[in-house]
Order: sequence, then structure tokens, then C-alpha cells
Amino acid sequence: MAKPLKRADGPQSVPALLHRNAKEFANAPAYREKEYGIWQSWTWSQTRDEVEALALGFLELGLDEGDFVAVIGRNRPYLYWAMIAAEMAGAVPVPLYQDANAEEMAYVMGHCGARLAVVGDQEQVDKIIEVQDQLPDFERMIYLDPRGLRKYDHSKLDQYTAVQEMGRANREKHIAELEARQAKLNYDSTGVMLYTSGTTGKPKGVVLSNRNIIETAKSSSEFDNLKRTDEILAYLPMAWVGDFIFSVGQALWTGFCTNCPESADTMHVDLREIGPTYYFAPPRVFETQLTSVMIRMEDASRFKKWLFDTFMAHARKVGPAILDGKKVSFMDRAKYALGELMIYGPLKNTLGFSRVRVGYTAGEAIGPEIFDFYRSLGINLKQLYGQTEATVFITAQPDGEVRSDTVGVTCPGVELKIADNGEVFYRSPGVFVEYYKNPESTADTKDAEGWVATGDAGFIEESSGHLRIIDRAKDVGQMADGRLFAPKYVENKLKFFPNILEAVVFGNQRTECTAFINIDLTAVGNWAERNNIGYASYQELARHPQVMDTIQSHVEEVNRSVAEDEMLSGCQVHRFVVLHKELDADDGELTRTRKVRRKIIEEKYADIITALYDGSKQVSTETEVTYEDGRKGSIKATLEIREAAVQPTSHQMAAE
Amino acid sequence: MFYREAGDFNTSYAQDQQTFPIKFDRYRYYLVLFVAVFVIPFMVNDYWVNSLFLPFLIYAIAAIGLNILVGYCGQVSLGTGGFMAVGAYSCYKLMTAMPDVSMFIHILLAGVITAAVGALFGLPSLRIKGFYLAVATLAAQFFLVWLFNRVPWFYNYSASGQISAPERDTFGILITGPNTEAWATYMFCLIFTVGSALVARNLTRGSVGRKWMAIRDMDIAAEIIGVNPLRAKLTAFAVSSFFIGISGALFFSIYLGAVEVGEAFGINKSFLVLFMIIIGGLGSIFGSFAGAAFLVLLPVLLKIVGVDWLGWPTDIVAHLQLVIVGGLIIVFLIAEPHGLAQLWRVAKEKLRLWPFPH
Amino acid sequence: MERDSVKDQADSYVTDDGRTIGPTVMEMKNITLRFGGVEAIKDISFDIREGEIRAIIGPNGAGKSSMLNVISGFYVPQEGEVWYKGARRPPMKPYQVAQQGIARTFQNIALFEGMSVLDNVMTGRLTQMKSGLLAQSLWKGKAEREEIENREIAEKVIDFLEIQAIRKTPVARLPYGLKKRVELARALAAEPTILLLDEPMAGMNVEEKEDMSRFILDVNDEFGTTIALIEHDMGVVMDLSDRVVVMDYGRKIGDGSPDEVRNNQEVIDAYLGMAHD
Amino acid sequence: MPEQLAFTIEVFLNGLMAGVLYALVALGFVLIYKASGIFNYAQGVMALFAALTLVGIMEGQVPFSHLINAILGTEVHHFGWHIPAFLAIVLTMVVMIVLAYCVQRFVFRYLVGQEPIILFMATIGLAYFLEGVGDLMWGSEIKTLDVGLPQGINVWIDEFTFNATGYGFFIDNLDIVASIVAAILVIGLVMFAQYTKQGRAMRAVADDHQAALSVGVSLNFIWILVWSLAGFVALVAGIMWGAKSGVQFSLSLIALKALPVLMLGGFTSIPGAIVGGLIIGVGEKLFEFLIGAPFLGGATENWFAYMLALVFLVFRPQGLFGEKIIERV
Repeated sequence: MAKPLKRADGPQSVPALLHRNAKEFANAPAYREKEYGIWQSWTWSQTRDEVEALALGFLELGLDEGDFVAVIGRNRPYLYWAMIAAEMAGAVPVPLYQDANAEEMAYVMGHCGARLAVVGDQEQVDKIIEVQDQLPDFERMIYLDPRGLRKYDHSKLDQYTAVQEMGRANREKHIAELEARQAKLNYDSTGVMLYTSGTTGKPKGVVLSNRNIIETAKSSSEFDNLKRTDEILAYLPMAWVGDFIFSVGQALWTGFCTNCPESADTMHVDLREIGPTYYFAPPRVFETQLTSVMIRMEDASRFKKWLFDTFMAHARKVGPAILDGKKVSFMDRAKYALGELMIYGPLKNTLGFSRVRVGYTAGEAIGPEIFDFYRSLGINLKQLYGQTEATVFITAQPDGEVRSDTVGVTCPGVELKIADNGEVFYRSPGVFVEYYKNPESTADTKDAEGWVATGDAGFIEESSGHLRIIDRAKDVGQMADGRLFAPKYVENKLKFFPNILEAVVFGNQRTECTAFINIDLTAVGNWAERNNIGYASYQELARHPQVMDTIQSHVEEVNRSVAEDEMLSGCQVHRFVVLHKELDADDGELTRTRKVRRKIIEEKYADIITALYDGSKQVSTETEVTYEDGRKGSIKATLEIREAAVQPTSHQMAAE
Repeated sequence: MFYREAGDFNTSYAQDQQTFPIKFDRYRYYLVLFVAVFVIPFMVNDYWVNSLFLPFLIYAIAAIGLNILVGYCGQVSLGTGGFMAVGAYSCYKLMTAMPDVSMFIHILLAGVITAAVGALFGLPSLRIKGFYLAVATLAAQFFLVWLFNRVPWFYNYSASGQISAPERDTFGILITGPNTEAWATYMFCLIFTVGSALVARNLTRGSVGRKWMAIRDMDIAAEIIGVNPLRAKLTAFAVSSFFIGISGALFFSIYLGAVEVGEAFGINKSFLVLFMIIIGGLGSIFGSFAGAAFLVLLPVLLKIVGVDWLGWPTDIVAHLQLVIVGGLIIVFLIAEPHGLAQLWRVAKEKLRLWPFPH
Repeated sequence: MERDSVKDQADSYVTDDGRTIGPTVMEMKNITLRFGGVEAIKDISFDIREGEIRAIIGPNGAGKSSMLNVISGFYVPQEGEVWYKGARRPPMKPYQVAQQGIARTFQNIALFEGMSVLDNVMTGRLTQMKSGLLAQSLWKGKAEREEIENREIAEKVIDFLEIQAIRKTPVARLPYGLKKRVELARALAAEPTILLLDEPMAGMNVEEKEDMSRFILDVNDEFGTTIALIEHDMGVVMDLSDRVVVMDYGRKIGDGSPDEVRNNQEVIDAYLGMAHD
Repeated sequence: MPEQLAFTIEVFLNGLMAGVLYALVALGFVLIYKASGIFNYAQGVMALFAALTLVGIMEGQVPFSHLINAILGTEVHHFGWHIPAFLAIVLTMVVMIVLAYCVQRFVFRYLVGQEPIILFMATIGLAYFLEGVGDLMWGSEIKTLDVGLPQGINVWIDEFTFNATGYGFFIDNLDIVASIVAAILVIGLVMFAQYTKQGRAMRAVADDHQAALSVGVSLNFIWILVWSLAGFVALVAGIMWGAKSGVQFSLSLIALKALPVLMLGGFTSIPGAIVGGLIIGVGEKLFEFLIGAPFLGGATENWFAYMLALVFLVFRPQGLFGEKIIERV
């Protein structure tokens, strides 16, 4: 093994890190939250006190070592503290997705047998009360925002601050015990348990040890030399491993400040105010942002538009090069500098990216032009490849070698190997301990020597040594004629078009590929408005012939580029439909992280798929949908099936 | 476009409530102060000071004063000239009565006295509203001017009926009388102008200011939520008059040196200052400065263009000036009732959103 | 017949949803108000108890608004007494009434259009802000401290009524529904003993009405604020209020719990008899 | 009959006559205010402008001659003709009507629905503008205006009173003529407002814009009409004042005289304007005569009217005849 998993010196647990920070940079800002119109701030020492008070409160409530504490709500300092406090008390924090519905919560909390839950507000409280009786082990709930809860039965309900008070009051009683429990914590004790929103089946509880957390936090922080002065905005789901590593792991390791927005809808304003120096967002965020930029620029004055276009053109030409420190002619640099003053600077400022030193995107492939747009502005946006089981980091792009089609080189301490079927395996200090109460799947994913299957297929590029991911390994299939079938690869290329929100490609064990398309309502809708095309619903817009034509042209363009790639030329899309409804997590078609659930979709829309292959010109279908309020309904529609031009390809290398 | 607000956030209400919450604005403000204090004094000569800086600084104070009354409290007054006169004459009496006391004290006292007089004439404002009140304030204007004209005690029984400022100094530096240094008079006025601006800002951002604005926007509602109308209006009159008094005192003692009340503080003065705040922007401190600058510069420019370049007779240029000023007032009231300040605000918004249109 | 309900005897009681209603905090005794010849209010008496939601309903022109204006001291009745906190209230100016802890909203919004939402809410604190001219002109120190203390309270209210997003927007730019909410915020910021709401639902669509009712209940619930509201839309009031006074043509024709009132013949007649919108 | 009393009566009469003129000017205000809610501070300057124009036309001055000469370097001043007073007056009236049209068309059309105070400030701007234009057109030097009105002491009254009281009253013919004309004008205007179609339309507008509109009254027309009337009043006032003390800037100050009259009489009431005018005319003259001159050093006319009005308003904010203001929430 590259790195022997021996006891490293230095803090051995998350709470230990907190104590270190509280000592070493006591008065540096640790957490901020926009509330009551200003950024309420806590220094590291204050944070330590808050967390300790809560931990003591937990003890007073009778929390035992090894218990599980569910944490549910939007990103708030208090909830991060709750996670740390839980570990202090020797328990295991389990963050849950706040938008999960009651059943999903019931499953997870039942599975780990959580005794306590720390939740944000009435909404979460209600959800849990709804499923309480399915949870034998569950005891008490601790809430942050008392709004609307005054009349609730408080026998099983405490207010967060009340618990802290309880803790402070009984300090003498419990402090010894608390310190004892902390002392026991070491590299191998569990730091957190995160449930993966598995693309198939029930979610699995990934157990991460302090070693996993601290080692990855350490190496990744060094990799991008994160500093104590850095600022991040914590706005991604707390249940997602990334947010945990950024806002807890790295934050505690480097001691930088974590900022929480006032609410989801003020996120952009808050982002702009804080101006983070270290920023993460999934591709779709960058995508929607770019779309909105373009839309807003549409109604700018002629002159501004001209300025914008010329300078952006120039930025695309030299921006990335300058960012990568390659040599660029003086004139170009000068012009770029001017652009920085006139356009890039203000733009970054209005988007809130002025100060971004390190920006990451991951989870999905990102469209080249989207990626380049941000890089050309001088934002150091990079890609990384990781997963929960690896405590995020597997590969990442070092400064200076950034490309949109690779996911970079292995992170420090990580080893890679590619199996014959193209599946990517890795081994690292970040490798998870186990799936909780699920030895067999643990065994499936992690072998004796600690190699973990990513479930993704990919290859290492000779030229650069960067890893390139093609697709989910299990989705990489073979076509009837034996050629490689990598739907995700094609879907991504499709999704790079602003007009296309989602795409699902079929063709496994078939002679040719076909696709479902979801149009992007914002982009297409905006286009429709400007060409004053009236439409009442997504469905109506999706049906519009002009829209169909545009989509078709996109598909054909993709076919062309796919054809270029020898291995994957077979994956060109021959026929497609534009779906009559948007794929939706509430209907189980996507995961909460908006990954496509292929199997479910294939079953649900079987009729359409057959139609795609039996050569019919159109298909009528009826689909059940779930509305936000949980009601169910159904949509009837007749979909037009379009033929897309494909490039002729050679069949010779098919056999292997 | 020049704004870089990302990372410029507030962690306390003190920060959030400061006068220039945005860094960029704050620095610009410091720069202006720096230039005003450390650059201009070393460059000015008598011409510049007397034709531009002194009138600008002094009128700015008057404008701030009137703006508090009209722009913030919504009580229109046409008595500005009269109140300036009060400032001037009380300053004169003080100077002559107590030669050894610092001019700072005299000017401030003049302000205080004017404040008292102003409050007195503000009393009717409880009963009289709108332009009834505006007209009523003319009473102050005419009565006060008459008073200083006819009661010899005020001008120390001088034959001419004029008052003229004797030589006085502060910290050993001459600031009144014929033999003053340009920079000295400039600095002296600057101190008062900056001071007034700060005080005015502090008052208008706090509870007093809100009381005034409440009265301005809807007096009945204001009273019902607990604002004592008389108190609010009287404070407005007093504070406003305090500033106007100071400007009057400076106008006489530093700028003119000698005045004949009807000439210097006639009703036209009232209108001039009123115009300053209309053009500059009602309810805005910045507007007071902008308006003062504008109406101080205008005649100078007209003179340069009309008389010096085109060689027209001065009276024609003077008439032209009336036409232009009158026209401008109407144009502003129609097109931009909030004056230059509003234009400035809009421009700022545009820059902040750059490159986006909205 | 109005005073027969059990609740009036008990000095303080607990409602079905667990709120404690205290003793009488304000009592109107035989109020009569005339404008010239017309009698807007004819010899009306009723009381308002601590922590309750007290509604005054009646057809348009029944004298509800006049009654509210009497309570808030804007009109001085020719006859009758207003008793507040166990003492007779001498005739006083509206601003003095406000300083006694009675805040109100207005039927046709009376916000200060020239100010931001925050400033409007802060005006609700004016009765509490005491620092003098001199302190304020220097700002640093007393004035600033006071400003911040009161800002904190104002922000709590802003947060409570969920108007954070428009905190610094000039009220002139707000839609009707939000304006109503801001006005409520302004009244609430005063931390009033009694909160008077003048047709809080007037001109609102259904969702806005629901929101407003929710806020009114929450206010009463969270802060235990005593609320007196007038409304001509009977439906809304019945779900909201603990006790209802019904007025018609300046007379009181009913007083008691919503149910009592609902079954009061005179009331039914009044409501059937009129062209109701 | 004691001298003192005689003097007093004389002063009283003079005051009465001055008062009539005040009333006249005040009427100009009331007309515009009633019909358009505009409180026209420029009324006085309009009088000045009218007088200037009248003189200019009579003397055959070239308008803007100074400006033209300044720009073109020419030396034009006069057309070299003289126009009889009557014709000149008619022409001037035409000019005033054109002015009325312009004011409505270019200024107040854009200010419809603004708060009164804004309109008021606008008229102040207008006053400056007009003053400037007037000076540019006709030059700012003092001019004598002679439309052939009788001047000098009225001998008949002098003798009559001398015989009656042993003291001859000094009363200027011009004043007499002026007050007669003014009286006629006042009555005329009242008649106009009461009995003519336009007059009634005018009052309709004053009472309720919407209603007036709905019965098909053209606001625009009405406003131009009232501005023209105001111009006419201004012209007359200009003639009287001009004939008395020459055409010069001070003439525009009669507006300032009329303001307190209005505050006293109420902005909306024609009788108020008249009564107010008389009260103030008499009041200030008597005050000056009995108190001002002997004890206060004189020239109290400058402020007496205002003080009177101010004190009065404090006790009756809506003026003598204005209707009571009832505040509602």
C-alpha cells in the first residue's frame, strides 16, 4: 500500500480538531450565518463552547456512545455543531436530506436506529412525528426554530438552545464523562455516517472513520493549499459527503470559515456578499447561472452587448491560457486586462466569484463551453472525481492542467487501477469502513486489499495521465453487434446544449441507440418568448415543431462528435422523443442528486421505448405524476418520434 | 462597473448602518475629504476661494439646513434669507460685543440663536400645512429683514445701516476682515461644512430623522404611531435654522465682510437656496452639496462664456441666467423631482449591476 | 344578553387550543360619538381581555372604524369612558395613546412611502427611542447603541413576518399584499399591549387572506399580544377571534363567542338585511 | 373734527383703494387655484411682464433687441412707430393669451396630479423664467407707462373735504380710477364665473375634475382660459401699478402683497379675496400710520400683512371663507 494506515500524529478526531482550532486560532471566524440582516459570526473558541454545551446537553438527555443522531435541515452552523457535538459525545452523526419525504426518512432513521434527531424547523418536526411510531429506537427531537411549535407536545421535544442551557447547567455533572468519551476517540472510531442516495435500491449507510475524514481533508487541503483565511459558502445538502468534507472536514483541518446563507432563495445574494474564495458547485448550477447571464445580457443596451461579446470572445481565446500561466502575447494580455476592468471583473463581482481561488465542479460531466466560460473569466474552476465511499477525493485536476473532458490525476495517497471491463478501482486512506448493517454490499464494493469499485468505466489518458470517465460501469453495455454502449457519455454531450435539461439514451443489446429528451424550460421558454411563441405548459412547448427541429439539430451534432470517437461511434442516436414531462426525483425517476434512474425509467416508459424501435411515427402514452404536495395525477400525451441523421461508421473493431 | 462588492459583507448592525456601507463609496468619500483638506488649500488663490469655494461651502450648509426642513420633514419654508440674516446679525453682535472670543464660538452661537428664532416661527406649522405654511414663512422673511433694517441696535447704529465684520482670528490666524489668507477662510468654512454634513447625516439616519420623514410622508399616520407632531416639526425648524444661521454668519463674516440686509438676505436668497435643494435633490445630503455646487458654478460659467468669450453685456447674461435657472427648476420638477441626487443614485445602481442592464 | 357567557365571569381562562386569556385590559363604557348631527356610535360598551383576539364586525358603515379610532385616540367621543389597564383614560392625543402601548394598522395602507421597509418597521420603535438631539447628532455612543438595540427587535419582527428579502426595498415599490404585511410589522415592532387591526384582509385574494390570518394567529400565539380587529367579512373573523362584537348602524347588536354571535337573531338579520360584498 | 381723525380717515380711504388693487391681484390667484389647484406665485411677474410688453408695443420696441444686437452686432432698437394705448392693450392681451397657452402646454400639462407644493415651486421657477424673458425682450431699465389715465390730486375731493372738515384729503385720481376699474373687474369676473357657460365649466372643474371631465368639459381648455384670465388681471394690475410708479422689477412684488390676502381670505373663495384685500389694504395703512411710523421706524407695510395673516391663520387655518378641513384616517 502506498500509505500505511498507521496512527498519524496530530489530532485523531473531528472534536480534537475543533479543540486544536479553539486553541490555536481562537478568535478567527469559524462559522457565519446571514440572519436578522447581518452575518452573525462565531469564532473558533465560541464554536467550541457552543458545541461543548450541546454535547453536554446530549449527555444530559442520556445519549450513549455508539448511538446515532440524525441531523436534518438546511445548512446552518447549529446543525454542523450538532454533528460535531454528537461525535464528542461518542455518538455517530447521520445527516439526512432535508427534502427527503417522510418514508425516506423513516427508512434511514429506522435503519441506523437513531435515538435523537436535531432538526431545523416545524416542517422537519412534522415529518418525523408522522413516522415516529415506525421508529422503535427513536426518543427525542431537538429543534432550532421554535416558530409554530409552541403548542406541540414537548414531552419528546426540546429547543436547541434549551438543550445547550441544560448542558451548561449540568457541566460539572457531565464534563468528566464527556472528556473521557472524547479521549477514547481515535483514527478508527466512526466520524460520520452518510447515506448514499443509491441510483438503485434502498440507500446504504456509508460509515466514515476519523481517519477517512481527517486524512482526506488533510491531503486535499494541501493539494489546493487551502488557507485559514479562505471562505466557503455552505449551501449544498448537508447529507452529501462533499458538503461534510468541505464544511466540516477541511474547514476544521485548515480552520477556514464556513458561511451559511439566510435561506435557499437568498442564496445568490448571500454568495455575492460573502464572495467565497473556495467554491464548489455541481455542473448544473454553473449551467443555469450561465444561461441566466446570457438571458440577462440579451436585453442589455447595444453598446454593452457589443462590449460583452467582443471581450468574451477575447477571453475565450486567451483567458484559460493566462489562467494556466502559459505564455500569452503582451497585446493579448493588455486587452485581457482591459476586459477584466470592463467586463470580467464586474461580471465575476455580480456573480460573487471575484475572490474564488479554487473552484470545483463534480458529480456530472460539465459542458466544455460552460467550463471554458468560467475559466476564461479567470475563475480557477476545476473538476474532481470522487464518491462517498472515498470520502470524496479520488482524482482532481491540479492547477495548470485543467480540461473539461478529464477528471484529473489521482489525489495524494490514492491508487487507481482499471479493470478489463474498463471499471475504475481505487484505494486510499479515504476508503470507507463499511456499509452499515450491510456486509454483503460492503464485500461487493470493497475487496480484501481495500480496493473499491467505483462502478464507473473509464481509462487513463496516455498523453496526460489524467483519468477520463466514460460512464457508469453497469450502464456501459454492448450493443447487439458487440460495439461498446456508453449512454452517459452521449447523454452528457446532449445535455451540454442549454436547450436540453435531461437525456436518457437506450441501446443496450440493441442494434441502434435511441433517446428520451427533456427540454430546459428556462432556456427554451425564453427562446419562445423572444420569438413570441405562446405556450401554456412544458408539455405544449415540448411538442412545438420548431423546438423539435432545434433538438433534432442538436442530436445530429452530437452524433457527429460521437462518430469521431472510435470506441463509441456505435452510440449515435438514431431516433428520439421529447418527453411530455420533466423527469423528477419525486416520481423516483432521478435520485435526489438528480442522477438518472435508468431501470425505473425503462420500466415506466416501456411503451415509448418499444415505439422507438418498432418504427412507428408517434406514440400515445399516459404517465402518473406526483405533485409537490404529494398528490398523484396522470398526464396523457401523444409524442412525435423523430429520426436523426447518423454518421456512417466502420464495424470492423466491433468484435473485441 | 467599478464596484467590487463580493466579499464586502457586514457582521454587525454598526457596519450595516454606516453612511457608506459599500467599501468603494467609502474610499471615494475619504479621497474627496483628503483632497479637500490636504490638496486644495495649497492651490487656491483669492479668486478661486471667493468666487467658488466659499460660496459653495457656505451655501452647502444653508442647503443642508433647508433640506432638513423641506426634504426630510416636508415643511416648505421661504424664510431662509431671513434666518440667514439672523445668523449674520447675531454673529455681528457677538463679534463686536466679545472681541476676544474665538470665531468658532461666535458662529456656533449664531447658529443656536437662529435655531431659537426658527423654532419660534415654526410654531404655526402645527396648524398650517402645505403652501399655506410656505407663505406664512414669508412673514419671517419680511419681518426679520425689516427688523434688521429698522432697528439701529442690530447694526450698532452705524451711519450706513450696514454691518461690516471687524478683523477676528482663531488660533492666531486671521479669518475675517480685509487681510485674510485665502486658505484660512477656506479651511474655516470647510470645517463647518463637513461638520454640518456629518451632524445632518447622523440626525437623519436616526430616530429624529425617521420622525421627520414620517411627518413628511403621512403626518396623521405618524401621529398615530406615536410621533409628537409639534415636537418633530419644531426640532426640524430648529435644526434647520441652526445650520442656516451658521451659513448666514459665515456668509457675512467670512465671505462678504459687509452686508446690507435687504441686499444680501432678501427673498431671492430664500429662493436661491430652495432652488439648490430642488435641483440637488430633496431629502438628500449629497443633493444639498450638488445643488449648491450647481447654482454656484452656473453664474460663473455663464459669465465666462457670455461676457468673457462672447463679449455680451453683463445685464443680458444676468437675464439669461434667470431664464436658465427658472427653466431648470421647471424641468427638474417635471423630469426628476428628486434632483441630481436621484440621477446620481440611478447611475450608481447601473454601475453596480454592470454589465447587466437590471 | 351579551354579558351572559361564562367567560365573562371567570377572571382568566384557558382556550381549547391552550392559550391563556387574562383579565380585562381595556373597557369601553357607553361610548357615543357624533359628527355634527350624525351619531356614528351610539352608547356602546364592551371589553377587551388580555391575550385574546377580539373582533368588531358589522356591515360597512356600521361604525367599526370610528370605534377603532376612538380606541386609538384619533376621535374623542362626546360621551362615555375608555378604561385602560384598570384606570380611566383621560382624553389624550393619538401619539400619547400610542406611547401607552396601543399600535394599529390602517384599512387603506398608511405606510411611509418615502422610506425603506426597514425604516418603516423602525418607525414602530420610535416610542421606545429616547436619545436626545445632541446624542444623535454625535451618533457614536448612546444614539448608536440605542439604534442597534431597536434594530435587533425590528429584525426579529422582520424575520417573523418573513419579509427579510425586501428589507431594504422602498415600500413604494411593494405590491399591496406585502405592504399590508409591512404595516403589520411596523405595528408589531412597537411591542404593543393591544394591537388594533383595521380590516387586515381588505382587498386581499384568498391566499393573501390565509397568510394574513396565519400571521395574526401566530402573533397572538408567539407574543401573546392582545389583538382587536375590525372586519366586515364575517367568515374570516369567526375562525380567528375568541370573542366578537357586532355593530350595526352605530349600535351594538351582539357580543360573545363566534358561535353565540352566529346564532344571534339580530345579527343574522343585520347581515341578511344588508347588501353584503 | 380733530385733525387726527381726519388723517385717519384719509389713510383709511387710501388703504381701501390699495386694498381693491390687492383684491384684484388676489383674484388672479384664486381663479387659477380654484380651477387647477395651482398656487401661481408668478402672478406678480406676469403683471410686470404684461406692463413691459404693453410699454414695448406702444413704443414699438424690437423684442430681444439687446440680445440680437449682442449676438449679431447689429444696432436695432425701435421699429419707429407708436401704437395707441387701446390697440396696444389688445395686442398685449393677445400676448398674454399666448403665454397662458404656452404655460399650460409646456409646463403644467406635465405636472397634472402633482402635490400642490410641487406646483407652487414650479410657479416660482416660472416667475424667474418670465422675469428673465421679460428683461431680455424689453430691457430691464425703468420705463414710464402712460395710457392716459388721470393723475395727480383730485381737486374736488380736496375742496369738498376741506370745506367739510377743514382739512383737504389728498387722494390721487389714479387711485380712484384704479379702484373703480378694479371694482368693475372684480364684479365682471364674479359675473363671468357665475353666469357664462365657460365660467360655470370653470367652477365645475374647481369642484370636481372627474365630474367635470365626465360631462365633457375640456380641462385643457379651462386651464388655458383661467391662465388667460389671470393674464388679463395681471395686465390690468400692471397698468395701474405701472402708471403709478413706473414699470420696474418692484412691480412683480405686488404678488407678495396678494399672498397674505389669500391666506386671510382663503385660496378658494372669491369674496374672501375681496374682503381680505380690503382688510389688508386698510389694515397695513392704518398700522403704519398709527403705530409703524411713529413707534417702529416705519416701512411696516413690508411685513404687516404677513404677520396679520400668520396670526390669523394660527387660529383659523382654512382662512376667512375657506371650508373647514376634517381629517380622516
